[in-house]
Amino acid sequence: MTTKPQLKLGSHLVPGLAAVALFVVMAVVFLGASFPNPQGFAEGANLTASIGYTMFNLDFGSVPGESMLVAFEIIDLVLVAALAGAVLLARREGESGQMRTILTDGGRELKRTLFDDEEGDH
Amino acid sequence: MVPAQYYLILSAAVFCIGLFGLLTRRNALLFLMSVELMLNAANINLVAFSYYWGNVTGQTFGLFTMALAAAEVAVGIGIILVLYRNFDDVDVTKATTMRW
Amino acid sequence: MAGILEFAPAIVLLPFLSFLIALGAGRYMPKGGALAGIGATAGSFLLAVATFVAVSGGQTYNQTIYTWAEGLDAVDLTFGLLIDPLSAMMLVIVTLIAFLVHVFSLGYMNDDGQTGLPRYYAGLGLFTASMLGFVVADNLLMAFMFFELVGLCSYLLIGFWFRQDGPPSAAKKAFLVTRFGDYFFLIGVVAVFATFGSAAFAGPDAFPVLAEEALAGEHSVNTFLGMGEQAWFTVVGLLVLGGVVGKSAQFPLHTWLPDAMEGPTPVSALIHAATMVAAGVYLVARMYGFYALTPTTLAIIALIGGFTALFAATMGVVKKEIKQVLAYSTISQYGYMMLGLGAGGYVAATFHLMTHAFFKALLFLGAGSVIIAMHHNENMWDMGGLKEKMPVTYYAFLSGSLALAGIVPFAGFWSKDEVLYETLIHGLGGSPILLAAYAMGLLAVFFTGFYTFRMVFLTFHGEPRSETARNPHGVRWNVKAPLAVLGVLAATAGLVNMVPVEKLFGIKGIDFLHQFLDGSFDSLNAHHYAELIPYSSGYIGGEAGTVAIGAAVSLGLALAGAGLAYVLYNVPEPVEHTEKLGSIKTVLYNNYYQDEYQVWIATGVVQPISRVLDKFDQGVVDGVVNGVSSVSLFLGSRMRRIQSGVVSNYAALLTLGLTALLLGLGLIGGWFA
Amino acid sequence: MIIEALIAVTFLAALVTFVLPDRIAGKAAFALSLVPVLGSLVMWQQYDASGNALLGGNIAFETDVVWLQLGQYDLHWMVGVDGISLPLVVLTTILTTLAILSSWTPISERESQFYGLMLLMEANLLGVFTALDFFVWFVFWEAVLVPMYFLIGVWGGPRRKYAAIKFFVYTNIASLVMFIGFISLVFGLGDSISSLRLPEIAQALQAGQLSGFAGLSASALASVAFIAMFLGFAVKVPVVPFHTWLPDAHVEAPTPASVMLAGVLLKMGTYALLRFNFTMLPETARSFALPIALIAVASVIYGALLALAQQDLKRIVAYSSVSSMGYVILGLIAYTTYGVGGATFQMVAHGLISGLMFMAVGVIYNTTHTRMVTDMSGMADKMPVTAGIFVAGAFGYMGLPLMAGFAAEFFIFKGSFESTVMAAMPLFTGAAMFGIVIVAGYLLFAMQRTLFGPFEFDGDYEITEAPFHDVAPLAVLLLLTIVLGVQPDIFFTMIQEAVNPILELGGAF
Repeated sequence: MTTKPQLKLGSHLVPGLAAVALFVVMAVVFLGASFPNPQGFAEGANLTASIGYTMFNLDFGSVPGESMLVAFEIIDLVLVAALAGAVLLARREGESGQMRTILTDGGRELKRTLFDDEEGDH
Repeated sequence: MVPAQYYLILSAAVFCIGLFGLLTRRNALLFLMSVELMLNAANINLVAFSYYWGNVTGQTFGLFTMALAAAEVAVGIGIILVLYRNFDDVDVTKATTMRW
Repeated sequence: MAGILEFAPAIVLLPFLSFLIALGAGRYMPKGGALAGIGATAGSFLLAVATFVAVSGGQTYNQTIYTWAEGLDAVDLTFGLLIDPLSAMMLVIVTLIAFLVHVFSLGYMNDDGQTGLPRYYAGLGLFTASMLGFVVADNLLMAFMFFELVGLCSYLLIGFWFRQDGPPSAAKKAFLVTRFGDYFFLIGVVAVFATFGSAAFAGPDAFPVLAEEALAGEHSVNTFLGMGEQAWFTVVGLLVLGGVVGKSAQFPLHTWLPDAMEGPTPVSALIHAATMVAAGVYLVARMYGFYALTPTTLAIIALIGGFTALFAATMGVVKKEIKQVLAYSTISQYGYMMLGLGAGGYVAATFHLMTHAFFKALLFLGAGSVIIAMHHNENMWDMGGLKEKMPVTYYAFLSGSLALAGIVPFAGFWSKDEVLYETLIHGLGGSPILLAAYAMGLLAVFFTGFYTFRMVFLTFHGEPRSETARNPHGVRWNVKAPLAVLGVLAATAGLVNMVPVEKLFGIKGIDFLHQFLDGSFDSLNAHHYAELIPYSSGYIGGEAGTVAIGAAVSLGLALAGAGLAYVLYNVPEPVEHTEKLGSIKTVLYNNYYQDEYQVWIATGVVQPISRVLDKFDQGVVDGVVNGVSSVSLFLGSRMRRIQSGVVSNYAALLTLGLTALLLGLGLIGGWFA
Repeated sequence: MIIEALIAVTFLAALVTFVLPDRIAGKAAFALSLVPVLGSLVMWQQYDASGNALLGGNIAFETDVVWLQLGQYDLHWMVGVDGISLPLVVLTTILTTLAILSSWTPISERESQFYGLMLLMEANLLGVFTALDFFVWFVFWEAVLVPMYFLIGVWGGPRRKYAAIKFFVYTNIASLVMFIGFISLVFGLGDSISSLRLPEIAQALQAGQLSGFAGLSASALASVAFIAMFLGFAVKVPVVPFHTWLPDAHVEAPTPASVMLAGVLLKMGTYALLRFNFTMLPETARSFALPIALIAVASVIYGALLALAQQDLKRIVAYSSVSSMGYVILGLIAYTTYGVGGATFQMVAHGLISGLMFMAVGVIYNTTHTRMVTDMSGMADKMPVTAGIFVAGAFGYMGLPLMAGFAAEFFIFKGSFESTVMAAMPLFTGAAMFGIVIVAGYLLFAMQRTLFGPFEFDGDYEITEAPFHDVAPLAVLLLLTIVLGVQPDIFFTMIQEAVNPILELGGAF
């Protein structure tokens, strides 16, 4: 019979208390702090356009904002680097990355890589 | 006009929930999820104060953090894959070789 | 002859030259370097005689020849020569005996086929040079330095046969015991420098003269430890006496001399009979002006002397080996000299020093020739009947024994009698200590007579008791010649200073030694000392009466001792008579257990202390150092546990850290108020 | 200029030796080390200084160049030599050359690095003895430890790691304590000094410029600084409670390293004591006369008694170094010409004699491969020349007259006996002098057990007489000891010129 998901309580949750403690402290601080009213945006200001313009250091937008062109380029590099990193990490040793052709060798290659690898992998 | 504190409390709450997940979970994948949560909490703050200062920088920055989160998850999963390959398990408490 | 004193340094340097030659080229020279030694000592002897003649002509010589350390605005430490009757006489004695011993060594060492001769003759050369350096020293520091060098040479020569176990440990013991004495002597030297600013024996700033003036109140000298001048001079005198007692083997520090017989016999003859052991007595004579000022020190010297004389004589009675008997006799005879010095008899003591040097060297060389004959077996109970086979040795040995026992015409009688005479008259002059010392000295005369003739009868008379005694190994001229020379000297040396004859028969002017010793610097001559000494002399039946009684009593006792020995031991088959002594025998055999308690102090007390200290040092002091390091290691190992390797722990620590930081900032920043 | 040249040449020699192939490293290092010896002899021949370098005397070969600014102080490269440091410089160069010569036999692996480190250490030592600016001096002071650590740690005996670490950490902590002491003194002087040059600081202190610092009054600060510096240098000297690193370091160090350690490194401590504690703070030194004298006597007697209980020849000589250094402290606190002058002379004399003894023990170790007194006896039978020099060296150590040991000890005893620092000085001197009896005791005891008696040796090595190049350094050292013993004025006159100004400070006369 299927069992419904239960909440797994127990001592492993103790470190979590640290998070709760952090929350309590932050909450107390924030509640204690007094903020003046937010300036808010002009009525009907076109936010998305302004964001777009700040991306390319153009200041046509109705809402002011700092120019983010450099950040934009850097984030591009970061994404490319992350992609390359992920592929690198995920690749197994020994594969030179050439295309895996349809297995016409009766599965010997796959067996070797799967099972022989098992011993090699540990 | 919602005062800024509530946003702060919301983001703190989201942040601590992510942190709670990080501290109690043993599965590396769930670590990634918790980190995502914490990043989004930061985003909430960004957007809130963007509105607070009437300046669009906060929001653009929010976008950047999302891009960054994506990059981070990509690399995270790669690491977890290697973790799995080396320890046959993604249980974080098993991989204790990186110490004195 | 006037300029001869300029050559005085040569006397010291010639033997040093022979030391270098023997050490360097000894192997290549015939007789292993002996010729260099003989030549050097002969040259020194001739120079010494020339100096003696010049000095008896009234010349004296006190020159600084070398600045050892020149203090910029402090006192200079220098070496210098002081040639006056006392040192001239000692020069002649030392060089003569050194020369004879060198010749004797040809017979004893070379003919016996000994190996390592260059080292032997180098040792002898260095010893003679150091001894002569000590004799001519003009200040206390130079005296101390050569005093120690002489100690080194005795160490090297006692331990000559280092391949066996005996000699090295005997050498070590000799050096250590004398070193213990020298420790006090060194403090004395430093104290003299500190008190008087100079340590010269003679000349304008001689410290005895300064001491004399200080006591007379003419100027003040800085004393130490809050003592008055008289008390401080006594302390300094006693300190220097420590070195004297060590080197001249007087009562507490005498145990090394009998063991020093492990060395070759010529060495014993030269070093442990005539010269080195005399260094202590000579030193007291050299600075007698200082000692004469302090009556307590003189009394102590007399007591030590008297007691040692008796104490050593009793031990000499039961010994089996011929050299042991002579060793204890040496200790006893030096006791007499100390007695003479202590009793104010400066000339008497010097006279006995001279005569003793001759006849004791003779006896040792005689014993050496007997040992050659007996193939190095020294036990008297295996000898006997050597008279017919070794006439020259016998008659020389007899002359020496007669001198030692103090029988009339021989040298020993005159000098020993004068020592006892001086002690008697000064004792009667109102100092009971000297009388006690006199009594001990007198009693010792009896024992001396007894053991001397016991030795002679056992060795030469009666039937030969062992195979080797029946046909002893012959000895050549190089053994007989020195014996003959010394034999004559032992017989005639007494004529130099026949005081009893002069006093009894009124023949004035025959006490040559008194006149000779008066010809020195005004602060160093005999009658100046006579004025200084704190004793007055009392007589029984006038001066002539006391002389007669004293001479008669001492001669009688000596003859009685000799007679007893004659009765007991001059029989064909002498047998040990020691059982009669009963329990005293074991005490005497073990030399009153002096050796045992001194060895016990060294091994039983000092070594365990050092072992305990070592354990303490390793355990506690090192323990503290290692403890400190182990604390840091312990803390390190505890801190390491935080790095458990589990990522969540690190995350938890991170969060707690952040919360704590926030709390802290909040409290300080007043966020919560 | 010659001092910079000397140090530079030695550094270069060290670097060159590092890169040389092992085969020729030994011979080349020996040849190269002759250059500093020549340099120091030239310095000695052209030496024209008078008075104490720190107290305004004119300094020989002085160079004083502003190097860099550090806050209110500008650091000078100031080097120079006076009567106290020149003998030590000459001693350093001669001992290093002989140590290198004596290491041809024992050192058989990684020779080039070994000789490189030895020359590097020599360069640093020369720096220590010639530097007159605290910054430069402290750099050299610390730099000396590094080569010695490697010499002990790499070529040492079985427990070398423990000994090396102990030596390094112990001495380093001491340097830290000393540094604190000195810097508090510098701060105490406030802005009356503009640089860390020792002469400037010494003269400022004499002029009473010392004001309080960190809540301490001037005299309290002086006392605290004195104690801190004394403790710092006491570890190096070593003085009794802080001496436990010395026997371990000596036993585990290879022979040439322990020759340098005993011959020169110990003198750094006493040299620094004289330069810093006893020249800059004479009144404070006088106020501590009693404890220092007590420490000195304790060092002498305690060190000597410990040596009596040792079985290992090297430990015996190591502990007797502790005892001899106790004499130096006694001499320094005496504040008389012969006392302080004798102490400085003892530094040189002890350097020669302890170097000789260690080399002799090393030569015996080379053939027998054991230093335990119980393992061998009758060595004199098989190694007469080495045994002869060993005996001569031992007697030099015991203070046999006409050898340098006696000259130094007699000056110290004479100086401290008549010292006016304390009424009880004669008692302390008398107690310390008992050391000469114990020294004689354990050295003769050791010699009797190893050299004399019938020849027995249970090791399986064939005992032969040491080769010429092992015996030559021994003979040279013995000759030097005798020459210095017969004519101590070779160094003693110049030492007195440098020492007398110190005595006038404390109102000694």
